Amino acid sequence: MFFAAAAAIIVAMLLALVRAYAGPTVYDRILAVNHIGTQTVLLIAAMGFITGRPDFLDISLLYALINFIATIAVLRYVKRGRVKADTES
Amino acid sequence: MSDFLVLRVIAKLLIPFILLFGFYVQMHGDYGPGGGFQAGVIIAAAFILYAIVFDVNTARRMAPMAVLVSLACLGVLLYAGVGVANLLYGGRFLEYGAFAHDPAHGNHIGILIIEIGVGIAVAAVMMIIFFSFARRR
Amino acid sequence: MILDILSWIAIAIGVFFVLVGGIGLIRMPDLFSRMHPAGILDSTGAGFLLLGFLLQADDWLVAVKLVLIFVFLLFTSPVATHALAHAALLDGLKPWTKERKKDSES
Amino acid sequence: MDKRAQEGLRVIELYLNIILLVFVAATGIAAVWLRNLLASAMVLGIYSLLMAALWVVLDAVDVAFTEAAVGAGVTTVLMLLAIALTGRHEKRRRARPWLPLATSLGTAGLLIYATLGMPIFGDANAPAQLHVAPYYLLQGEAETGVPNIVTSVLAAYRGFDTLGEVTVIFTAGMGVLVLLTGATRRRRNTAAPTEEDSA
Repeated sequence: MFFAAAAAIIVAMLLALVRAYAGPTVYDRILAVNHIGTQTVLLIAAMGFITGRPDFLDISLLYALINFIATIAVLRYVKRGRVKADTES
Repeated sequence: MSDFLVLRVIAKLLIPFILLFGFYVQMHGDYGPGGGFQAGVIIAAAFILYAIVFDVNTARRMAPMAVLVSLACLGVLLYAGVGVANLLYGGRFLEYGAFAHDPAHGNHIGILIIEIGVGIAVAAVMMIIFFSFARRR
Repeated sequence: MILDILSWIAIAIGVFFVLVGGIGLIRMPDLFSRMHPAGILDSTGAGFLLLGFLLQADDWLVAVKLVLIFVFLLFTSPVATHALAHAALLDGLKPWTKERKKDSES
Repeated sequence: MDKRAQEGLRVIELYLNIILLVFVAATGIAAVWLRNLLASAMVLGIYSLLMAALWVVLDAVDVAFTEAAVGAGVTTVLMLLAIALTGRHEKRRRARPWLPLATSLGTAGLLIYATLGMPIFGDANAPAQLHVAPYYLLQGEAETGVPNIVTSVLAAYRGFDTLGEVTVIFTAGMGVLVLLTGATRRRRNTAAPTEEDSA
């Protein structure tokens, strides 16, 4: 059952990766990064149960805390009014 | 970020937990994954989150550059000082077994102290790098 | 045995939500509509998956860590999505509507 | 866990490795491909998330922990700060980079050729597994009183190396401090005094 969870998480990660590469605006990419962060938390937790070593959960916990910082930092340092410029590149 | 009220409330709530987790990683490094380096980075990340969400200047006043530089030096010196202390106790440089009668016990003490030194140094250096980048804006 | 079945059901629901969230992230037309699958379904999927893992945990420390992960995700994920939407709206990104479909195709 | 379940686990880990490595490679190419540096920084954030997942699958928990702490949080912030200081778009080069391309492809080919001579992945008889690793695994906990082998190797057996590492980190921090604040001070002396720290 954990395998099914891991497989589904991998598929969701792939879809979010496509969105991160294609994403027309910066905000789409931030959304995709945040989504992949959550999926990674779940994947690592699932891997901990698959391999029978639940001390992996420390890493999940760390990600749940740290992933937030990257998202907020991007929001902080994106300069305003540049969305149009990003859609072109 | 003055117009992000929800963000500021949640950040205020999260920062203590990030710091606490950093200390957990620091002290739990000998039983689980983690150690001084990771703990230092996590503690620095808590300060960086504060600086991002609230104000770089307030964060800088909370952790002034002079204090950070002294802390970085203190961390490295703590590590090297353990080695010198081993010499004084009659061992070789960084041979922690000399700390106690039982070498395993002495090793454990030595590892704990140097991990704390690594944690202090890494946290201070990460904050130094962040603040000196943020200063130039 | 009951616990096993319950956890399987929870994991199955979680898998469903995670997959639908991923598909929605691709299929939705603009940022604000993409935020719904990425934010809401992500949180529910994570919640159900973690509930399923929680029912399989045999150590109380593991259970506490799982609950903590869920609590932190519950705090950070919606807040990040909210801040993202707020920043995008301040930046002048217009939400997608059927009328404006022609000129703001993304 | 019986033998068949263990075999199945190994196969699943192999597939997870392959999938995650493909993701990592795609992410690296995308980070180079994208002209928008902000997008590149975010793609590199994804890269580090994927690398951490890969380390977990490879059972290198401590490395995964470092990757999680450094890659996801601090590196992204520092990269964004650097982008905010310089510029958001990569400069377009006129010349075609044939020589660098040939050099890197040649090096990659040589490295791949060298991996053919390496022992099989996870081979118990590889030279790396025979020299001091068994000693650490067997004696580490008894000698240091620390159950986590990685910590005991890093802090006790290889304590001198770790001291060097900490010194390197310290030197890096001091270098950044001297370079960045020194430049600000010089500019402030020549130009009119402006409002300090308007970040």
